[in-house]
Amino acid sequence: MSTQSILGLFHQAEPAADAMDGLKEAGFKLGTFDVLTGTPYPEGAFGEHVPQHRLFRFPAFGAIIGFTLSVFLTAVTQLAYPMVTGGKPILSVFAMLIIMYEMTMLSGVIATVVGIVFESRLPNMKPGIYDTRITEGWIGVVVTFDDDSKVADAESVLNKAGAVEIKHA
Amino acid sequence: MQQRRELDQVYINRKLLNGQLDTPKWWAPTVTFLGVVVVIGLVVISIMINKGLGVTGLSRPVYWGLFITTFVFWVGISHAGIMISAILRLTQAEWRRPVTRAAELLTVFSLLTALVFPLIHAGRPWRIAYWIMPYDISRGIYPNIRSPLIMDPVAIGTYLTGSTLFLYIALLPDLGNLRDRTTGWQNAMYTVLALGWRGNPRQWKMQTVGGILLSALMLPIFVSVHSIVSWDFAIASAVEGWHSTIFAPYFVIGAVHSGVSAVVTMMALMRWLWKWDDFIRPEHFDALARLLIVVATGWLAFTFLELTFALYGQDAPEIALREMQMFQWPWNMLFIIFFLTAYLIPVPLWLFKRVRNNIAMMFWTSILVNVGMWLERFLIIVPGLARRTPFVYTWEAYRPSGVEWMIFIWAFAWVTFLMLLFSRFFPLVPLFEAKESQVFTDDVMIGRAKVPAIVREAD
Amino acid sequence: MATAEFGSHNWGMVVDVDKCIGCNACVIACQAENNIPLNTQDRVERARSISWIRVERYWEGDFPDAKARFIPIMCQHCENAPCEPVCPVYATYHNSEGMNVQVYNRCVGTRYCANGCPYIVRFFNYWEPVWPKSLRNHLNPDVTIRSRGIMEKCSFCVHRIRRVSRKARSEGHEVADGAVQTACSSSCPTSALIFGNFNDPNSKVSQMKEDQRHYTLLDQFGTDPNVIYLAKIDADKKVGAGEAASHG
Amino acid sequence: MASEAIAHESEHHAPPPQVDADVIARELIATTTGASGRFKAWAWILGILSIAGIVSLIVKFTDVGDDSTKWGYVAAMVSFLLSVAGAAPMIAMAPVMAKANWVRPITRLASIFSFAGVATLIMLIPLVAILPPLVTEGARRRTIWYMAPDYSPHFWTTLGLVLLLFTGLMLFYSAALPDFASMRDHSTGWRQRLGKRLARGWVGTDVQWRTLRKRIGMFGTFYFLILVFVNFLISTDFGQSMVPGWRDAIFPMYHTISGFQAGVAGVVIALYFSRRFMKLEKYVHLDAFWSLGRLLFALTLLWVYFFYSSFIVFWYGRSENDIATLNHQIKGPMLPVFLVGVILIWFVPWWMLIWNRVRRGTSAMVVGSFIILIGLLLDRIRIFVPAWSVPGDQIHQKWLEVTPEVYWPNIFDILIIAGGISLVALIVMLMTRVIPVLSVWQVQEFNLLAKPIKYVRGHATLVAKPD
Repeated sequence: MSTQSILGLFHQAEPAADAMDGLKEAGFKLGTFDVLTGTPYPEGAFGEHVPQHRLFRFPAFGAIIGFTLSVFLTAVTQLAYPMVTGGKPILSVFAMLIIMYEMTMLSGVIATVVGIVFESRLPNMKPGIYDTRITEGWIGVVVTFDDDSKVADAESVLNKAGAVEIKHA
Repeated sequence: MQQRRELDQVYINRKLLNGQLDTPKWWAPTVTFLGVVVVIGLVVISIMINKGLGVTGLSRPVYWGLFITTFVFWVGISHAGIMISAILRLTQAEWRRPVTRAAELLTVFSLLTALVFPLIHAGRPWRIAYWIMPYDISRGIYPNIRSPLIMDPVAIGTYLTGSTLFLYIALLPDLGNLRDRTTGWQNAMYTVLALGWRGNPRQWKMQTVGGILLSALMLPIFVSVHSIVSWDFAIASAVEGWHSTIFAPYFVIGAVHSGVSAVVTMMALMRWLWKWDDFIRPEHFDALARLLIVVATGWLAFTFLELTFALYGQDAPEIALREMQMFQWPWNMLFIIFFLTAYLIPVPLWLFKRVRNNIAMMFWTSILVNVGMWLERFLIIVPGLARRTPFVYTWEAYRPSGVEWMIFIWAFAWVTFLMLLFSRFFPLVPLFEAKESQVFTDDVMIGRAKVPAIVREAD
Repeated sequence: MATAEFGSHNWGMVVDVDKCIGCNACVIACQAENNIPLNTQDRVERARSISWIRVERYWEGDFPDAKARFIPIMCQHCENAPCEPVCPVYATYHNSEGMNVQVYNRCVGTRYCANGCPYIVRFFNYWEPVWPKSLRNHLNPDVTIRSRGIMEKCSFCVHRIRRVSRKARSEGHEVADGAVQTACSSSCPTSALIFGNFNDPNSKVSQMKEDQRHYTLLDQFGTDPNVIYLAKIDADKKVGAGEAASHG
Repeated sequence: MASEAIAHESEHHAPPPQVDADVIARELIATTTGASGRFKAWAWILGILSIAGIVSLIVKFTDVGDDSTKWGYVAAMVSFLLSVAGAAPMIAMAPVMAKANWVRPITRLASIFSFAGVATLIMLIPLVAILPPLVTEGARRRTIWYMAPDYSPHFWTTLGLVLLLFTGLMLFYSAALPDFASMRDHSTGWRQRLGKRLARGWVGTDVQWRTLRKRIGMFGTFYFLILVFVNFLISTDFGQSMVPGWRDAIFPMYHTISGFQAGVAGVVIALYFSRRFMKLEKYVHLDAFWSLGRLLFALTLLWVYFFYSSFIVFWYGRSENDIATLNHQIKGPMLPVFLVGVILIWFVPWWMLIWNRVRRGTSAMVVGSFIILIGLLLDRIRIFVPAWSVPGDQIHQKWLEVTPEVYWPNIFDILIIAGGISLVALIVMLMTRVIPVLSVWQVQEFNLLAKPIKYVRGHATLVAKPD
């Protein structure tokens, strides 16, 4: 957990990107600094490192679970109470398929949503340093430190890039 | 036809959050009025449940009537959301942006409404637990999964859950925005709901990737729901006019037709009521109308197939049914209205650019479509049952009673009520999509021509 | 088709249309036996009358040599019943004795089964059933009174079957042919309705169903009914009721 | 395959290279000349096969004559070829409809397939002669032509196919005008003369361009409508109405959709080979493969959806003719064919294409497409062969009491099938010698409209969307 972090606010994307570059050059490790925007920008617009994610595993996982459950729900319930209806087989596969399909998709979707929330590192009730103007189009570059020694040069980098304001926390 | 304006984000926030931050004058009275209507409807429903289904116009052999028709109608409307947000997201149609959320919202609320109808239609809602609970209740028996009536709740439940979650995920950035704009208890609420959204690249990437992934997952569900609803009817081999293999895609495309029209209606209302002229522009109506022309014509093709192959068999009962459906009073009147409103009036109008860009015209035509689509469901369901069958001394014995009509009206009030209530607390137009379109669209000069262009990430 | 896998009984009925005189005795007997609420004028006008068995009149041949025919119609207890698979709660299913049974306390009232039935022999209780005071004590204690919101239909007088077979089991012998009589069959003056066990090869019904006049209603739906009809025979014309009937 | 797929994936991230217009024209036109030895060899093989096919068609005609029960495989071939060659040009419509940029370079390849409509027509000729009239022995069989004259299906189907061929050629030609012009300017020999003849004095004025776009839109729309119409006729008159009691409203749509699936698969295959052997990597970006892959995936899912929609209704309905139909096409003698067909047309492609890396890898895509085509052929055989093996005297029944035994192919049928397929392949191959397989002007347009840009620090593509 970071002991301290500062947030530089910029009006435009360009200086923010400069600040990111500056921080890279100043030898800050990837992941110790990040950019906050009010709208999505094309990937790598700030030269930020593109975050890796395992989102695609979630739906697969969920689908498998859902499928297994649905097999039990459909097959086992029919076999548990074998009642002939309309001369249909007790194990009516073609009716089961529909319910299996739905349940597979359902748990796939739920797992995906869980995955999205998890991969966005949410919920996070202590988001750390932030500024409400970011959702008004300002761009924030946040730097977190393990030791306070580098605060100064981080600030200088941000200022050099033309930060409108620097907040501490 | 380039109507896009450069808008800064402060302006976007102010305009699109006006539903939450400074609620319009008309809001409170409208919601109150709708609330009253809703309460009346609920009273009527409880009277019906208390007295029994005798108060409806149902009879033998017309065991299904207005309720099931309206159920199918609302399930149809619910196909708007995923059609707009999923399909258009996957095809990267830029103009989808301002309408996605409203469309998904319509999906959720119309599904909630649709679910009510089978329950009250069964007459004794407290027994519904026996119907859909997939585990052993003291009766020592499970639901019969061979029955389409089990597949319906499963499918609709899946669709409802899925689209609700979809809606919430897409709401996250805007919740963060609202959190920043509000104070007091509202701020607390939004803070909790926003789950601590900050808008760093990882979160945005999840928004985009997850959005596409969810769309891809919701799409098959979207198709399956109305197909399964249609199989309720299609599998009844003894009912002429129901037992047709084309029903699944026929219902689905009809649902898209009515759903997208409903979205158009809603867009017009949003533009008028909240004065969102900068975001919901004629070009959007134009695009939707083009889409509707294609969908409606496809739907017409399916209608044609359905009819052709009904007569294809050349069995006396089938032909008799069709004759009743189209040429016998009162069905013939309904049929003519249905055909005029669902296709013959709107689609030729949409062929004109002037109509497509005229909000009022689009509003009224889209309403016409839904009148027609409701009649279509009615004309499929009721004549199929009311037809004269061998060895039976009653037929054509159905006239919807006042109770049924009041519950029918209640449904519309209920959906509008829920929409307005939602609009008080959450933005109907996704702000981050509006801002994203500012970022991701640009004009390129090709020669001297200024051409709208889209920034595509090298995916 | 599926009869083989069932128990020793496969109850069924043979209806000799040639004998039916359309007297409606069966209808009245059924109403009395099975506690069917009275079909008041209002119910008939609203097309909500309930009659588990009904005698339909249909015309055969064209004018001038048209003939009025009678045919009793009740639940056909199909082997491939369209009503059964659509019920979400197994309220109707095919029991081990070849009967299509209706379980009242399972029914939630979706009325889907009634839509599927080609013979329109399923009935829904739109109102709570009421009887005039004078009839209260006439109700049959063996038969449930169906409250509102429930489907009902001909049960082949299952309570009688149960009574007889219980007795037979206690006395340790098979149910004799003809020992079980439904209300309609026992009340038919011309014994046009014969009830019995199709699994017993030398029962009356088993032999009658081999009759060359036999046919089943609306066979194009492949329902494979357990009610077999024997066609009407005319001295002058050789049109079986079957052909005329099945395209009503 | 996977390794190559990954390699391509990395390549995929690079924005499309910018090439000058004149380079494009010269290089693309150069591809038409100088056929390699392998190309010639294959052309010969395919040519011989197709001739053998046509010959055996004639032999069969003289041999079995108008015994309709023996013509199931030809019917299946007509449907199959219509699916592949007829549906492929629809991809040429995509830019008009969806303003999609990726498709621009490959529209030519797609519209070349409309020439292969000839093969369908050849197959149809004997079939039309064999097809039993609506009324035989005084009884009228179930048909969409209720009161229409006796030989309506024969007439309208033939007319429809001819119209389809014509419209397809017009679609091809109206989109090819500028390229004929550039052949006239850059090519030599007979190609130049051809270009001169066909360019019709194209110089690329504003008016000419506008009319060109109008024409493409118009013919494309017509083509689509006629294609649906022909699918409808072939599937009902040559399939459904041959079987008493088979009443399947979805079947025409099913036929059309699976046709599109086959069409896309055909385009993928043609694109793969031309890209590989004509060194067109610079112009055919993996973006195109990727989008085609998504399209193919969607159509594969649609196939199973349409199939199931009709199957479940029969399975539940189980009225006499429902049962009869199922026994006839699925549960009966055709069961193995059906199962293999389903696995090949749906299960395998679905399981392959669901993976991103497969969709982005060219060779995996082409394998999937071949599998789909085989599956579709089996599916058509599963449907049409039993339909045609219904004896003529049973055609008027209300439904099939007994499932007729199926006619299995002899050497002639196999030769006909092989011949038909290779004829299509041959025609496409030869056309690549006549005109650039990628339309020059659309490749230029593609490069004009899609520009790699640097967005702040990130790389992206700026795609212009002119109305």
